[in-house]
Order: sequence, then C-alpha cells, then structure tokens
Amino acid sequence: MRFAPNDDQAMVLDMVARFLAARTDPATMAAGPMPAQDWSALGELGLFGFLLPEAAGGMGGAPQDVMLVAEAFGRSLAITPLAEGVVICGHLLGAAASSSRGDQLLAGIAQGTLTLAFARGGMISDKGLTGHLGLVRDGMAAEAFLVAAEDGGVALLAADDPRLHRRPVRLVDGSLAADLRCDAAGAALLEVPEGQVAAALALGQLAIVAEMVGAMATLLDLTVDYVKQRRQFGQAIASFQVIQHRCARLYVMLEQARSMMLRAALAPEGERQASVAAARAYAGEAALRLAEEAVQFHGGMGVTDELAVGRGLRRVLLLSRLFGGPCAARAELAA
Amino acid sequence: MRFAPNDDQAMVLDMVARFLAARTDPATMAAGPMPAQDWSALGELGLFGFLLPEAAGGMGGAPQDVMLVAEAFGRSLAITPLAEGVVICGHLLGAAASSSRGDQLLAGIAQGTLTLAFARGGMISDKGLTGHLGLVRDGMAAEAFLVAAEDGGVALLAADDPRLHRRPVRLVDGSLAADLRCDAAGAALLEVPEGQVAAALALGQLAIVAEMVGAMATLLDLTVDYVKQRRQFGQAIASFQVIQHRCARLYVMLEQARSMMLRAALAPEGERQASVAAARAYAGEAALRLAEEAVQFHGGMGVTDELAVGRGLRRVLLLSRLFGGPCAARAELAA
Amino acid sequence: MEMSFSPQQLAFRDEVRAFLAQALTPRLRHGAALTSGVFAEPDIARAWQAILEAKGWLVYHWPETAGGPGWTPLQRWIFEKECAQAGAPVLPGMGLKLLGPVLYTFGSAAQKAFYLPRLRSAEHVWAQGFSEPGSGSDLASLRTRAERDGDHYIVNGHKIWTTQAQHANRLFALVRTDPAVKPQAGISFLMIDMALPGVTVRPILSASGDHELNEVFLDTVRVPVADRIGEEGQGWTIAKFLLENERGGTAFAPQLLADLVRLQGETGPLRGELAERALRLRLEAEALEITELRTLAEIEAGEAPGPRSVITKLIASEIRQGIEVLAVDAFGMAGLQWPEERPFYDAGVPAPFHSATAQVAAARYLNARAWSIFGGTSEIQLAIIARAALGL
Amino acid sequence: MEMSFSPQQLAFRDEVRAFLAQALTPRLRHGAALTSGVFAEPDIARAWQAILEAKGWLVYHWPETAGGPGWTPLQRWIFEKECAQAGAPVLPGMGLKLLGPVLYTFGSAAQKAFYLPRLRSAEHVWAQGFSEPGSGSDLASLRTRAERDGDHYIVNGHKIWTTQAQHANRLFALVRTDPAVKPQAGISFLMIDMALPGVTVRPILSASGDHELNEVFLDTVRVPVADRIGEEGQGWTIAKFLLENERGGTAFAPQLLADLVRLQGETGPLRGELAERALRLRLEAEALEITELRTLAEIEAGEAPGPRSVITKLIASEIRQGIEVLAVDAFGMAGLQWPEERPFYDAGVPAPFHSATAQVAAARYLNARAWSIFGGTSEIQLAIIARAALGL
Repeated sequence: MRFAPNDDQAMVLDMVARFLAARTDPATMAAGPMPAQDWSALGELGLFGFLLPEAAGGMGGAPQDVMLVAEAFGRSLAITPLAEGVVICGHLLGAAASSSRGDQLLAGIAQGTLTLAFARGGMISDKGLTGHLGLVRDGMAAEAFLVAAEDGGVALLAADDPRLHRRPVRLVDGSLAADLRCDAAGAALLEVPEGQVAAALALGQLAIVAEMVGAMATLLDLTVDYVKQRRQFGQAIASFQVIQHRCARLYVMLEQARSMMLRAALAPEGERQASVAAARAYAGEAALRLAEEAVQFHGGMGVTDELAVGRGLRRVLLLSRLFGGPCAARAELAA
Repeated sequence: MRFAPNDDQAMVLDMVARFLAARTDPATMAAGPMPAQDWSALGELGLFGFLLPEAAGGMGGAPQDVMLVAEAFGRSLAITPLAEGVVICGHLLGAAASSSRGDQLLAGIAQGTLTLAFARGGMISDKGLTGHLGLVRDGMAAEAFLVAAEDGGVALLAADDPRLHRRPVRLVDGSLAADLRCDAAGAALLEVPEGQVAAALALGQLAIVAEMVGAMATLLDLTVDYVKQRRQFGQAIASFQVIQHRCARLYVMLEQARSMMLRAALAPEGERQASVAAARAYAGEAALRLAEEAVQFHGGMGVTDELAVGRGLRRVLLLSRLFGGPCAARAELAA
Repeated sequence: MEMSFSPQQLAFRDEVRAFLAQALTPRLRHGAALTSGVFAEPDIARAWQAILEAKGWLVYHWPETAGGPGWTPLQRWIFEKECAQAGAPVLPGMGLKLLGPVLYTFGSAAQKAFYLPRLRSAEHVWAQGFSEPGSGSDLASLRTRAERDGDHYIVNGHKIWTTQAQHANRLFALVRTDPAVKPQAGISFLMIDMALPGVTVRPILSASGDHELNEVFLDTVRVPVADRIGEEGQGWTIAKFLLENERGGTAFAPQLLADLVRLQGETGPLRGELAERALRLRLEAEALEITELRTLAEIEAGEAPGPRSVITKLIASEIRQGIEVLAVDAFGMAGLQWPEERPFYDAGVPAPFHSATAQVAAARYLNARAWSIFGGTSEIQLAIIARAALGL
Repeated sequence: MEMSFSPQQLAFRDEVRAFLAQALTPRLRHGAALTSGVFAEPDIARAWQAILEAKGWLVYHWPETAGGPGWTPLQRWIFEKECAQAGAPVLPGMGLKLLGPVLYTFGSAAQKAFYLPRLRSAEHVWAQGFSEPGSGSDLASLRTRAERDGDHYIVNGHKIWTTQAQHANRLFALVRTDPAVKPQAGISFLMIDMALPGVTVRPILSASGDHELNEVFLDTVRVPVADRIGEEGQGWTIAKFLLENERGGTAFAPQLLADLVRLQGETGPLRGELAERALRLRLEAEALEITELRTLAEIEAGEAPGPRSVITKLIASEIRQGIEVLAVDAFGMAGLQWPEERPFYDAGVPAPFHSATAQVAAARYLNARAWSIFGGTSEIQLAIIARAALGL
C-alpha cells in the first residue's frame, strides 16, 4: 500500500514538471495549444516512451505512469493531444498485432513528431471506412486517424486521403478539432485483441481525469494566493469566514478527486474500467465546480481571458465533458 | 393580481392564529397530536366549515382558504389530521352525490367531533373492500375511513367493522397511524364524479405544502432568534459571515417555497394538479433542508427533543415525504 | 387573492403578442437567439430600438410625464414576458433603464430636452462609468477626480467593466468633485462625450471570447459643467437611485423560463439526470416568477415592496448558470465548440457543428459565470438579504 | 505505487473473516443492524467485547507493550473493514479508543495495573466528561472546578452531551484545578467513580427518541488525587493527545460503504433519482476510503500524515447523513415509522411495518444529524481545513 511515486517515476515527473514550468507558467502563458517544437522537445526527452508499453516500443505505459504525467500536464493547463494522441493511439497500436501496425507510427508518437487523432464511429467495408465521425480532438493537426468503428474494427486512416473530409471546429479550450466525414476512406485494419480498445480508452480517460486533477490543484493554488493578496473593506478577503469555508470545500473536492484518480490508476486490471468511470464521474463534477468557484473568487478579473483561472475553466469544461462527461460515466456505472 | 388575503380570510386567519398561539407555542409545547378538546374547540369556532365547500355544508373550501389555514397550522407545528381528515375527506364527501353520502359525517367533520382517515388501495367487490392498505395517518383515532380503491371506486368504511383490522404504528412526528387490512370489510360506495378524487387529493396535498411552508417560517424565526442570542468566542454567532449567508439561503428557500404554494393555490383549476405537484417537489426539498440547517445552527441542543427545532424536523420529515415526497412529485411532473 | 389577469390585461397581452408576431423579423429573432452576452449586439439592438420607438413602446417603463406610454407595473411585466417568450432582443439597459430615469428625475429642463430624444433615437449610445479598478462594490472608494476649471471639469481617472463602451459615444460617470468632504458627499454625476480628447477605451476580452467589457481611461478630459446632472456632490444620491432602479426594475423569470423552453425545443426531450436538472431549473424559475409577481402586486397596490425583493438577482444568477451548463451538457461534444469570430449570427462565423444553438452554448456558459459577479456578487447579495430580511 | 495487499495481509484478512464468520452470532448481527445510534447498546456491546477479548483482538489498536496484538496500521484497517462488512457491533469508544491510550501513555504503573484490565473486562464502563454547557468546542472555557483537600479533590461542575453515561460506572473528566493561571494551564485530567456521592446523571433524550446523551452533575464529589492522570495542570496536553487520537484513529469509509451496500440489499434495486443518489454516495465513500488509506500508507511508511487527514470527518458526516435520508426515501411510508420503545431489536418494540430496517430508518436519520455537530461541528472542521491545509 503506497500512493507515492517510486524513484523512477519521481525522476520522470521532476523532468516533466520542470519542462512544463519553464514553458507554461499558467499565470502568464498565452491561450492555445502547445507549440509543436515544445511537443517534440518532450519527445526527445523520452517522455512519450515512458507513456507507452514495451509492446509499443516504450518503456513504461502503466496506468500509474500515465496518471502521473497527465497530472503534471493538467497542472500546467497546457493544451496538448496527450490523452488521445499519445495514450489511446499509442496503446491501441501497441496492442495491435505487429504484422498489422506501422512501427514507424509508434516511433513518431514516441518522438513527438507525428500527431495521431482518435475517433469513434463509422462502418468498415471492403471499400474503406464510411460515416460521419463528428468532432475529433486535434483532428486538424493529425496526420493519421485511428478509428474504433461501430462494427468493432479498428482502422488506420491517412489524413490526406481524398475521401476523408475534415473541417476545422475550434473547441472551448482553444484547441482545434475536426468535424470528420469519411466516404469509403482507405482504411488499414489493425488486429486488436478483444477488449483492448476498451482498455486503451480507459487509459486515455484516466489521463483526462489526471489532467483535471492537476488543473484543480493549480486553480486552487491560484485562488488561495489571490484571496490572500486581494483586499476588500480594508482586509484580505482570505480573512472572510465564507471564503475560508468555501476554499476548504474546494480542497476537500480536490483531495477526494485525487483519491478517485489514484484508485483508478492502481486498481487491478479487472476493475480498471469501472474505477475509471467512477473517477470520471467524480472528478468531472468536482473539477468544474472548483473551476467555477475559482472564477467566482477572482471576481470580475475571473471572467476575463487575462487570468489563468478563466483559461482553466475553459480547459476544465472541455476535459470534464469529454466522452459524455459525468452523466455518461454514471450511466456506465449504473448499467 | 393580489397575493394578500382578503378581509374575510384575514379574519379567519387571525382567529386561527390566535387560537393556535394560545395552545401551541412551538417553543414550549409538548410533542404529540393536538388534544381532542382543542380540535373540537376549533370546530365550534367554525374553522372547519371555512375549509369545506358549500356542497359539503361549508362556507369556503377554496384552495386559497385551505392554504391559508394550513399554513397557520404549519406555523404552530401542531400535529393534526387537517390535510387528510378535513380537507381530503371533507371534499370527497362534498363531491359525492348527496344520496350516497352521510351528511352527518360532514357535520361531524365540521364540528371537529368526528375523525375520518383517508386511505388508498384495496379492491371493492360485492362483499366489501379487501386489501392491505398500508399505513394510514390518524387511522387509529379514525371512526371511519374513506378509501379510494385501486379500481377507482370510493368507499366508506366503519372503523369498528370486524373485518377491518388495524394495528397502531407510531410515525416520526409522534402521530399514530394504522396499518390497515380489510378482508371484505363492509363498504358503502360513494358516487364521486370522475376527477374529483384527484381534485380532493390535490387539495389535501396543497394543505400539506402549506403546513410545510408554515413550519419553515417558524423554524427560520426560531433559528434567527437563536443565532442572535447565542454567543461563541465572545460574540453572537449571528455576526459570523457563514451564519449570515446560510440564513439568507434559508430565507430564499422559504420565500421561493411560499411562491410555489401561492401558485398552486391560485392556479386555474385545469392547472391545479400540476402546480400542486410542482409545489410538493419544491417545498418538500426546501423544507427538509431548512429544518436540517435549523437543527445544525442550534448545535447540540438541536438534536435533542427539548427544543422545537427537533420536533419541527420530525414533522417536516413526515410532511415532506407523504405521498411519495419530492421524488414522486417530480416523477408526476415528468410523466 | 387573485393570480389571474383582468380582461383588460388579457386584451393588452394579446395586443403585445400581435405586435411582436409581426414586428420581430426573422433576422431579429435569429440575432437575439444567438446572442452570447447579456445584451443584443449593436446592429440588432439598433433595429429593434427603432421599431419599439416607432410603436411608442421603447420607454415602456418610463412614466407618462417623461414620455412613457403610462403602463401599470403589471402591464410592463406582461410586455416583458411576451418579449421574452417571443425571443425579442434584450436592449442594452445603460441608457434606457439606468440613465433615462436619472435624467427625467434629476436632469434640468435643458438636459432633458437635449438628451432624452437622442437617447430614444439611439443617436446617443450610453456606457456606464461607475466601477473602478479595486473598488469592487464599494462606490465610496471612487478615485476618478473632476476639478473645476471655469465652465468645465477636468476629469482624470480610470473606469473598468464598462459594458459595450466600444459601441458607445456617451458615458455617464461618477466622479469625485470634492476630496475634502466625507467620501459619499464629494461625488458628482457627469455625462461625458466620448469623442472628447483624453477618452480612451481599452477592450477587456471575456474568457468566453466575447468583447463586452472595457476599461475607459479619462486623461484630462474637459467636460462642460452643464453636463453634470443634479448638484455638485449629489452624485451619491443619484447613484443610489439608479442602483435601486436597476435592482427593482427587472423581472428575471420570464426570460429564464422562455430560454429554458427554447433550449429544450432545440435539444429535443431530455432524459435521466438532464431531464431532472431541467425540471429543477423550471421549478426554481416558476417560483421566481411568482416571487417577482408578489413584489409587483405590492407595488401595484401602492404598498412598499417587502424585503423579499432583494432575493431575485441571486436566484436568477443561479438559474441562468444552471441553464447554460445544462445546454452544454445536453449538446454533448457539440456544446464544446467555440468559434473565435463574433457575433455568432455573423456571416464570418464558421458553419456550426450540429446547430447554431449548440455553437453558442460554451460562450454562453462562460458569460453566465459573470451573473454572480457583476451588479453585486452573490456574496454581496447574501449579505444584503441577511441584513434586510432577517436583521442579521 | 501500490494499492493491493501483500500475501501476508491477504492471509490476515482471511483469518479475520473466518473468525467473524463464526464469532458473530445472529443475535449480535441483528443487534448491530438495528442500532439506531452511534454505538451498540450495552447488552450487545458487552457480549461482543467479551468475544474479542477472548480472541485477543479487543484492543487491536493498542501497541504490543500496552497489551495490543502488535498489528500494523494496515492490519487494523483490514480488521475494521472486515468488521464493518460483516456487520459487527460498533463498540463504544470512550474507554477503549479514548481513555485506553491516555492510560497507557500517561498513567502511572499503579493506574495501568488497576484500570487497564478492568477496562478490557468491561468491569469498568467509561463515559467522557469534556463538554460543558455553553463551552461548545472551546475546551479552554471549562468551568468544572476541582479543589485540593488533602488526598482528594472536591469536584463541582456540570458536564453535558455525555454519551451513554447512564450505562457507565466511571467518568474521565477535565477539571479546572488552578483558576489563577491562563485557561489551558490550569486543567487536570481525573478519573471519577460514578458511584461516589454527588454524581448525578440526567438523561437528554434525542429528537430521535433515543437515550444516548446525558448531563452529569458533579456536586462536591470527593475524588482521590491518585485518580488524576498525569501531573496537575497537564490536562490540556492529555486532552489534545486524546482528541488527536480520536481524529486520526478512525477509518470512516468501510462502515459507510458496508451500510450503503446493506441498505440496498434491504430495499432492493433503486431506480431513478434514488439510484443516482445511492451512486453518488458510493462514489464519495469510495473516494473517502482511498483518502483514508493514503493517510494510513503515510503512517505505515513512517511519514507524518499530510493535512488531508483533517478532511475525513466532514466528508463522513455528509455521507452518513446522505445514506440515512436515502433510507427514509427508499422505504416510502414505511421509512417514517418511529416506535418509542428502544432498542429496536428488543422484544418490547412493536412488530415492524415492512421490515425492521425500515422501522429504524427515521430514528437513524434523526441521529445522523448529530454527526455534523458533535466531535467538532462541520463548521469547525471547515475552519480547521482552511487553516491546516490552505494556510487561510
């Protein structure tokens, strides 16, 4: 029973945290996705290899590794394709029979030089993949798509296929999604063992939970700092009892969400999907409430785009609502 | 558009309020149902006639009359059979074809000398009413039962029928219910026009909503008085910001619940049932939350049986949960 | 007790309804429906203002003596409710709701003759200059100075949270004309032509991506003394009048109820948790509607409104926020889109994914957070309620 | 990182499970299941205490040197979780959890020799005399006086909220032995034989109808100086030790989770809103379980527990209250019954309507309100969290 990272993990974490702190001070960084050169620099540092299993040419990729790194990303409020582009796509490729996958794709993910996007929907036939797949995160930047089709198959699509149509749609965190339609787009089929799609999806969702927990920690820190410094009626608003009680509530929500995240990351494999759903349900609600309170305590400045809390709220709104958000997660648990 | 009582109503209200204030100071009164002599004294004053329609030998009985009187009862935290024994039974009897009903029953209700109870369930056959009708409020004191049977019929049952079996069950507000079973109990059928059972039920539920609103007002008054007087750390706890904000919330809930009550009482007939359901849903939640907060602010004393807040919580728990409580009311609205 | 309308009131409602049915063009409805902020955008607002003015209903809340149509409080409410249900644009209130009553109550004959018609014609578009950086809800701490120089004041200061100042050509502002007396006593109320040298507007972008708010810098601006309303030092009294007007003047519930109905028209029937949230919001808004009507009925009966009138903004904020997050949730991924281009009904906005209502949902959600902050935070509202209603 | 148990821990769990399977008689389970208050009633508690003592597991949380079994913190947790899942009675903690550690830490050799065995055998049943009327959570304002008279103290005062004092024959109490020094410094810790002249117990009935609480009046009670624990004036230090022990010592989540499962076993599958509430409670309790384990893992690793350890009581109170109101709702009318006779498993209680679990629901609901009041109100907990965890 131990919830603290081991030495290897601590080393990686320290590396990521220092890298992100240098490039993404949440209090000052501009909105918008992380620049490509920062992303590939992280790849050069070997970070993405740490998120991929050995089968995928990585050197880690355990749920707890994913959780630790994603939480650090969440803390920075950075907008990256980590959860889907690296975790889901990397683990799906790693799970695919080696004959059916392109190892150079995995190398590209690991190096941070290739952007993949993950989509669900469509039907696979002899002619390729057909369907309206809806909004796909990072779908405009993606050079290829991994698609979990409705019929259970997993297909790899090149973004430059002329029968693949995408249209840019900006999302609320500032990232760019694609509205994706395929009309018999050329699809290379991946042989993914039964259950591995769901497993990769759960891992990606765990990363999203961890990003939310990281963002909660940053938003709470910013808020506590702010109320200690901001004065009204001649005193720091941190001295108001209502502020103290409500900040204490935020701390409780953060620690409880963190517990759910840890539980999901450390659960035995057979319980992972359920505990990830539980963590999504819990953290999704807690993160949005915390972000809303953080904005409220910042007053007028909180609703501008000039402070990190406003950006944090936008990011948390997106993360908390992905994959159907807390409602869908609860429905999954009730089923 | 006028939400204040008219002169007649104000007069009756004043009479009830003075009567109840003299006999039921919520801060000191003992737990337990209102004594029979007080009840019949109210009958002698003509109060119950004010709650009954002319068809039932009364001189009022409009939803707003019922609301006003029931709210006054709620304020006193008195435990009485008002909602079911007078309002539902009285209006059901009033709606029944005069040939089929016993006018002496109505006279007994109006005089406060006869206790009727209202029950639902059972099937009527040639031999009488049969079924397990569950917990019936005031069913032990009742001399007769009005039963809305599952098959839509309305039956009048004498409590001393040997094929009617009842067993006392104490309820959380201190009142005594009967667990009622009938085994072909003699049932006089009432000819009640279509829709009148539902109408009488809605009126009784409106009375219960008004009792809750009255209880909320009393519990908030007691709480505000208490926090102004109780001192901690050298100052009245009313000066703590958290107490102020949370008491303000209670006031908001009370006024909003009162609005829902007024809306239900003054709605056009065709909208009455839906607006009563809405009021039950709203007031049922608000009343319990307010009562719980009232107990919390009273600290240790709040959870004893020595203060009115504890009794108020018990009464509100019961009232708010009758007829399936807020959940059932919301389900009714969603249907 | 009586909650229904009189035949005259019903006839009036039908008249309003008929007018709205023909006056509200599809473009106006569309623009109103896709507004992400509090007030309609200038092009929509101008067009709608002209139509209402032509009908004689623009300043429906002003008394007859000031040029209003002479409606009772309930008539005004019926008008507002019908407008909300019909999906009419919400006009910016800075001129019509805030300055107007100040002008016809405290203004000189010359000021009324000059400013009121231009306010109505929208020749003048007004912004409100009360808040200053750091002052929060505490107007007494005002720091913008106005020093007398002959027939002019020299105004220096810094206003913030100035809604739609980028569209305005006039600013009404509180300024400190006497720093020597106690804080409230030294304040005056000025009307400032924003074309004057020294007035600079700096946008404050909202987290939603909207540009509604601004800072206004006043750097040695020469304002004619004739543009002061009331006496020197009377600014505090006028500001209190204005703020009370703002607080008492608006019924929130009709718009909230209409928006909730419209949302469910767009999403289709909701199920499970979302249906329950929608129902709870509906009940809260229905209760608020009666709470507001109770105050209105008191005013109509010539009674002083009870302390309950202070609770509506708090409740309305929470319902508004509940509706907007429900919208985001109901639209799923489509509720997370967020084009940078504005306004949402403009040709420059990318084609929406799923629907135009879904496209505006996230921006609306973000803007709704401001409801519990501006115009007195919810925390301030709770403190006011505790004091006014409970004596705490 | 590692959340699973070692093979040794799993073997230990199986051992506990096997023991509970045979030791928990139907009568004990039944009594535990129908307890409406915090602690098991005396007849159930005595029987279970004797069984645990015979097994050597009664004082499982005491160190080996004090007679405990020498378990690690995780073993204790496993034991508690298994007890909760098996539906074991919850023993009153005043003697075992609160006084015990004080005795073996601060007691003299003679005190330990005399009192510890009698505590374990239940010859002594202890009550806790800390709270006084008006003192709330503020122990420093203590007014019970103890004046030295040779080998005795003469104790005069009034204690309140004394749980199960009517079943106790011993009271440990904080008393003021020196009124001259600053409030905290003049307090001492006494053990008082309740059979002594001048000790009077007055019941305080709960709104639930239960008799759990009492007032204890101390009127010129002559307590031997030998029954003081620690030095004169050391009472404050000992009380802090005791209260921290109380706070840190308990894992709340296993019992809450077990009760939630048991409730749903009684009600059958819940639907709609009730199912959602049950799910939310489950998630909160599952999170709490990990939150508690995180602190335990820190202690097990020899680290100081983080500030997070102060949040558990607040959360546990809210889950407990949520479970009990869910129970009332899930049982419908049957959840509103409320016999006056106690305990609920006694032959004197009327036959339940629907089920015995339904019959106890309303009383449990009412008693659960006390969770956020006693042992530091939730408001005090929030203030502690704000200070300890956030530096506010």
